[in-house]
Amino acid sequence: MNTTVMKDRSQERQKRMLADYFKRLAVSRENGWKNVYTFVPGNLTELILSFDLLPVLPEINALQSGMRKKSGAFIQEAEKAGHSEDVCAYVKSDLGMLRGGNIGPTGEPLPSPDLLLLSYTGCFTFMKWFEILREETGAPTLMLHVPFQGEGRVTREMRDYVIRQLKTEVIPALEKLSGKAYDESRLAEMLARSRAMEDDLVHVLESAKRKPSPIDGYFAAVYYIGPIFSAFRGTEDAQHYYRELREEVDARIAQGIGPMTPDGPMPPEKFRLVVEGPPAWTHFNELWRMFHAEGAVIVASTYTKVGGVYDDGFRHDPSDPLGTLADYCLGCYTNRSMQDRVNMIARYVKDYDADGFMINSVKSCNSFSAGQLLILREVERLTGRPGGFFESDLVDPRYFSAANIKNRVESYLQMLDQRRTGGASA
Amino acid sequence: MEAPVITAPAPVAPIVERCEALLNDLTFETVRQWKENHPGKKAIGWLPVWAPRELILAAGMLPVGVMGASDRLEIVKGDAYYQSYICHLPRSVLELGLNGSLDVLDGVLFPSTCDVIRNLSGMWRILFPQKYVRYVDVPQNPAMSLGGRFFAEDLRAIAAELGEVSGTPVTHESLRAAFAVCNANRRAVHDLYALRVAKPWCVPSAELYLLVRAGALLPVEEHTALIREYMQLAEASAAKPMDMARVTVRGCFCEQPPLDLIRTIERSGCWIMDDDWLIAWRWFKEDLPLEGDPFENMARVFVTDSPACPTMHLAHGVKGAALKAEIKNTGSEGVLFMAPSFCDPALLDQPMIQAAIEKAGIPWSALLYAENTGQFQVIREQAGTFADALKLS
Amino acid sequence: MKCFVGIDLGSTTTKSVVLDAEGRVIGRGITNSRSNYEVACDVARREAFHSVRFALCARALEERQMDALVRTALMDSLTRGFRLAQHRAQLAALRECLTEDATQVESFHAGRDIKGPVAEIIVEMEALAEPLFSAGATLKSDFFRDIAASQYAAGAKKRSCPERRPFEALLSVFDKAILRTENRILEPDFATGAGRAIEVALAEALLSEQNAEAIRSTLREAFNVPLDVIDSAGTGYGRARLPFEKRQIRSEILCHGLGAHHMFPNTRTVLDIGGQDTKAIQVDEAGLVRMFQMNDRCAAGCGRYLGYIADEMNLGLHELGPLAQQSKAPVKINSTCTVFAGAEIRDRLTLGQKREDILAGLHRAVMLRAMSLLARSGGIHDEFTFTGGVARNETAVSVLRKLVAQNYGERTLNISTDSIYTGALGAALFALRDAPAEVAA
Amino acid sequence: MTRQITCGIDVGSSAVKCVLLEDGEGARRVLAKVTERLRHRNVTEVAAIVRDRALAEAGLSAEDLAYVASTGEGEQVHFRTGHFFGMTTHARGAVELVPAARACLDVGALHTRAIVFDERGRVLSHRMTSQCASGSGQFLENIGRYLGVALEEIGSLSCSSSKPEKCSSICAVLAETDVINMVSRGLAVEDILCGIHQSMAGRFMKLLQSAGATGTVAITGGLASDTGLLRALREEGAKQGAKVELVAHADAIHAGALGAALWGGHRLRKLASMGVAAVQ
Ligand SMILES: Nc1ncnc2c1ncn2[C@@H]1O[C@H](COP(=O)(O)OP(=O)(O)O)[C@@H](O)[C@H]1O
Ligand SMILES: Nc1ncnc2c1ncn2[C@@H]1O[C@H](COP(=O)(O)OP(=O)(O)O)[C@@H](O)[C@H]1O
Ligand code: SF4
Ligand code: SF4
Ligand code: SF4
Repeated sequence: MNTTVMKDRSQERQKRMLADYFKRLAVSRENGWKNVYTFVPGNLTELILSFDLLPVLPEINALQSGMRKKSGAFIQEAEKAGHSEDVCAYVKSDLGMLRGGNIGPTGEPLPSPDLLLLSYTGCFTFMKWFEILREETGAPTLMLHVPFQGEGRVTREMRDYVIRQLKTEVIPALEKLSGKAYDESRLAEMLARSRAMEDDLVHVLESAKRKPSPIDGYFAAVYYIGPIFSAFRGTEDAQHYYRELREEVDARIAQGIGPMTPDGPMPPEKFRLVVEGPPAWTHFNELWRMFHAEGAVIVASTYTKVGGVYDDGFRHDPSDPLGTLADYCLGCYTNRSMQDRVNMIARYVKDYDADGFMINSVKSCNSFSAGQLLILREVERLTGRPGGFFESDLVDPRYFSAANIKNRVESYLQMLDQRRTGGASA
Repeated sequence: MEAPVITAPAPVAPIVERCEALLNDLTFETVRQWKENHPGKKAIGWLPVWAPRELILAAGMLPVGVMGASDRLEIVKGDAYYQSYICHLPRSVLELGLNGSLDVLDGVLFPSTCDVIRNLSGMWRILFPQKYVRYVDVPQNPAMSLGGRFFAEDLRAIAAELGEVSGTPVTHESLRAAFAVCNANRRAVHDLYALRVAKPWCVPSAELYLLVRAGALLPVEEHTALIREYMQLAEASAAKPMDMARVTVRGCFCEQPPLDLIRTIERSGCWIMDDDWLIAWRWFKEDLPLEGDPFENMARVFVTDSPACPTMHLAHGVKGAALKAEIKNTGSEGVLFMAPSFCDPALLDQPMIQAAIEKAGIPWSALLYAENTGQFQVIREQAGTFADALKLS
Repeated sequence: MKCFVGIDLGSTTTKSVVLDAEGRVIGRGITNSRSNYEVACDVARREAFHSVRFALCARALEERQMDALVRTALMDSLTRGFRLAQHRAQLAALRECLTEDATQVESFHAGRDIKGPVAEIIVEMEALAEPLFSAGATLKSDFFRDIAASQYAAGAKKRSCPERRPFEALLSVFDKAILRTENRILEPDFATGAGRAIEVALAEALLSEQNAEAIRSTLREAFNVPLDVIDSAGTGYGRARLPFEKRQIRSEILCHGLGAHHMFPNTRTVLDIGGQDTKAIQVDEAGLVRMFQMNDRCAAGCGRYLGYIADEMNLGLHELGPLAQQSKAPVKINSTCTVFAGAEIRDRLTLGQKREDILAGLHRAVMLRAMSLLARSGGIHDEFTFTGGVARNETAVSVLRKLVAQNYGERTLNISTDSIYTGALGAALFALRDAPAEVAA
Repeated sequence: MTRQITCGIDVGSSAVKCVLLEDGEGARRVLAKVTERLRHRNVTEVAAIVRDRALAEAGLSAEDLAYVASTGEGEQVHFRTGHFFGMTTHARGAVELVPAARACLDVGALHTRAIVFDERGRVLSHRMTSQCASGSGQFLENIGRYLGVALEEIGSLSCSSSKPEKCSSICAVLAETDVINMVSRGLAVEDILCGIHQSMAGRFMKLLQSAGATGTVAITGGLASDTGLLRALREEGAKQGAKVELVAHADAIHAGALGAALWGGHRLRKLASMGVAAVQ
């Protein structure tokens, strides 16, 4: 842990972007800036920004609280207020933070919501979450119902439904809140920038197809997706960030070096894995270490697609702003059918030539977790590569049992090792 | 204080026994027999909370409620697909599917109830590729021009698909006829609950539960007739009024409480005046209109007349107000929240509703269960204490 | 003689297996796990070496072409004699600790009489030692801890009276003392113990003077064969704390897979139920793991569950299975939460349910969970091997057999009396296979 | 009415408690209180033992009892007159022992309950720990046995700890293994115990607060005499800024039995006023 970690330019930029953003939020009340709370999957960041409104993403705050080891206390606070131990800890962490004065992850105050834009995409808990925030703060909720791809595809009716909601409810509400008229050309301009950064992001994520991989497609990639999945998609800052990131990764490829970890450069690549499921934020580095210490690099992950699946070709399309936003919302990872999720993981295992895949099943998230054991079986069947399974939670530290997880990860990697070398020495 | 054991009044006993046998029909033998007696006809299952069984009926098929397997089924294969922190319902439903009991169904509708059932629909497609599977997304945007319109279109699409499955296309006429049948059924269930409120000692909770639950397997008209028959007998029963605490139960709209749990609560001194188990049989208060475009009608009634169920996103304050109104209507003294473990919709809603009724000075208590809970001491203790407190105050 | 040692430091028991250079199992040892891992590991290993020496004795006698009946009887009394000596040494240590702790507890409970009854109980326990190891006697448990605990508790119950000699206080003396006794390395020197055992055995065998002398020297010789440990490997829950290098530490999954393959080469599916872990493992024709699943964080339905039950019913682990076998109408039990097990049993007993029926239901519940895990790991393929401590329980085995037939049809089910050693065997095989060339040479 | 003697028997999952109460006209008086731990013994038998011991202590015979009120798992008390639910009796007992209390925390062998009540001991609201049995008396007892520490010593040992070791496992079974692991890492017994107390205290304070307890809170049940838990609870309360004052009465373990005896008396008077005699 004491190794000095060299900070890349992109990393510095992301830090600054985040610091600026939280600072802006902290002083938004004084300046009369209005905000819109919304969720990562199906977020309408460009649309919100085009009205000069500030997007706030409670999921990001919760995960930050987790990484900063504050979520445990927040969750306790929410449970004291009557919330069950059984339910999603993101909600409880956020509620606990709110009850403790809504001091954000950086220690600066967050403004209470002016509008709760309930982009109901791929998770039922979203509805409850904003109902709870509505109860606590009195802010109105605005429902954007994104139908689930139950049949594995997006129908005309689904798309029209979302567009109609954007036109007749979301845009008027944002106009009213901001006092500004909807400006489609401005939105299109931002969407064009989104498109550019999406290209760069896909380039970066797909660099992991190389051997050795220059990046970690899960632990490191969750940093890479930060700007584009949150309040920055469509901004110039974010566009620069992705350009820089792309250059840095290209440079790493040119030098033939592997991923950087919090403990320094990664040991030589020994295992290539795909991971399904969100990380355990409270023990993020500890979990990462269980992998990188054994030479296991994650070449692809589904979690890095929660805020948008771009590697199957989707890009925001400036020529059809509302249509493209609808497609974006409908196409998020959690809004996809079980079969789609299976296919995606199987495709990753093959395309990235992974030795296997592991599922981190988080207790909080029914949207992700219910059915993962079938995914495990199906992906194994489709790829012939073995899957591994362990359990933790996103932000509830009580559910991270290090010894237990380590045992499973180690056993899994030893199994891969044995399968590779076993034939020879047995 | 312990309450005396409630014994079933004799005249209804055969009906109750029949219903209990239906509850325990875990191989769906009832459906198999129905199909034998109706050659060429098909059966379509549906999961909680609510699904448009009218459409199934209109396509000339038998709607079958798949409400889980209570505490009677040993779960082996179902557990293989679920982590310990997921509720119990999908395990037993999968077990029924994987052990062949549900083979008798020609398709299943998975309504948009929660992420677990939603994902189960995808699992079903993978595990049973030959069967018709449909995810029924219900409108969360209640504006008729938005959610309503989307829903009407989707209902039309589902009707067309069901028509294909059965070979009998759904027409406006057949759908209206189905509306009429289901309207009568809903009215019977509403009346049964009204009788329960008026004379709780004549309609023990467990019997009421069994009677409504019988609707999962019986043809709708037969179910309606059964309820009517029971009510006649029960009203005439000689059961004596008893002084017990009157409570409203909330939280069991999806995974069902075991029958013994319902009995335990009554035995520990609570009359259950209202509940939300099997809520689908009382989903609408008003009748579905028999004139006009039936799809539009169904969508409209859905967005305007659905109960304040935790699976729905509703306007600010609606859920608390609705519960307070129910409490008043049924003469309840308190609320017993009874949610399945790990049920996100029920458990996340609970604190908000609790706050609302607390503000109104209505006492409440809360407990957790699973459909296979076999141990009731703790529940008895909690329900009993609650009953004591209500009676002593 | 060259030896390779595998140690499986489990959450309940610590096992050790010794292999010779040809990969044959020549010794096994087991003890209960305890807070001092080094001691547990040490005891298990010593036990394994004792069994090696007894095996060597048996082999030597065999070579002498001794009458089989006489030989068996001789070996039997030899082992019993040795066990008795061991037991007595442990009792002596326990006596010391008990006496000290009784004094302390008595001073804590002013005015109570603790030392008196404790002293009486020790005497009683010492008197019970001999019959425990007499010919034909069966032990309630393999572990001194369990035997001593149940004898002590019986003695304490007899002597307790609420005012003067509270039952609780008497028991707490034992709880303290056994802990200290157990974590002490107690090795009465093997030669003395064995030497005495040889004399007793020879006397019991009624051999002629000259015959006896010959056998005596054969046995002594066998006992003195030098045993060189070439390499060791460790596995099990506590493996990270074993005094081994990283290369010598193996995951339980691999060890159980390899161990099961070694015992039953056609094994394709392995189920291991240990103290707080259940594992379902799929292996290929070379014993390599293809896939595995472990129970989730909840320890419900694992071996410890049965341990708690045995405790609650005041039975030995050995007795659970046979009692459950007598059931005609098993009750249905849904919850396998270990912690609530006791309360549930009491509840059911008061409802008038029979002990054997409850036990049968509990066993079924445990095996149902295992079946789910097996299904999760990809089902049961032929042949199917059941390992771990719970495989010693015949009811668990017969329930499993039924469930397998119900769900998968005909499958060969392999169970060995040594299945609790599977993990340790796998580890020993790794030690044999992977010993660096320079050590093995 | 002359002397009215009622008997309360609290059948817990680890111990049976009995209180004899003289509760006629004039002052109430506890005549005897007895606890007997079950430790593998038959409940019905132990219930009879505690009653007989209590009777002997008070110099009475079974015929002198006007009402035998059971609570807890009282079905097993065959000689009961009536039964009251556990929280009903704990609340009543708590307010009797600590008149200022409007809430109590009942920490028993398997469950912990936070109960809020009025000045007459009638339950207003309550919370219980979930089905998972971690952090209960039984757990502490098992750990104690592993560590070779008697129940009575746990409290003082824990209080002597200066650097408690956190114990995070939720499951009591896994926690036990964690504890063994800690010992093998050479951690001191008092630090382990204190860590366990702290994690229990965190859960319990949460329970109390979500039940809405404020002001004086009585600790009842077996663990009330555990000074280590008490210290941890107070520290946790201070840390969380909870407005509660925790009081552990010396007779706290008998709160349930006492409450049962009191409710029994109440019921007896009510029956008498209705002209009915309590039948056994
Ligand atoms: N002789 C026996 N008869 C029945 N069950 C036994 C016996 N010995 C051990 N067991 C069971 O095996 C379990 C321990 O299994 P083991 O494989 O040693 O676990 P671990 O490796 O976790 O220590 C015990 O909890 C007990 O249930
Ligand atoms: N002196 C003590 N110090 C610490 N714990 C104690 C003490 N006496 C009893 N206990 C604990 O109290 C528990 C029993 O409490 P009790 O309220 O009688 O529970 P229950 O009613 O469930 O049997 C036991 O599990 C034991 O651990
Ligand atoms: S359930 Fe999952 S997707 Fe939904 S809010 Fe919680 S963590 Fe996010
Ligand atoms: S019980 Fe709750 S969580 Fe489970 S399927 Fe039903 S609604 Fe979903
Ligand atoms: S206490 Fe019981 S239910 Fe909870 S995790 Fe442990 S074994 Fe499982």
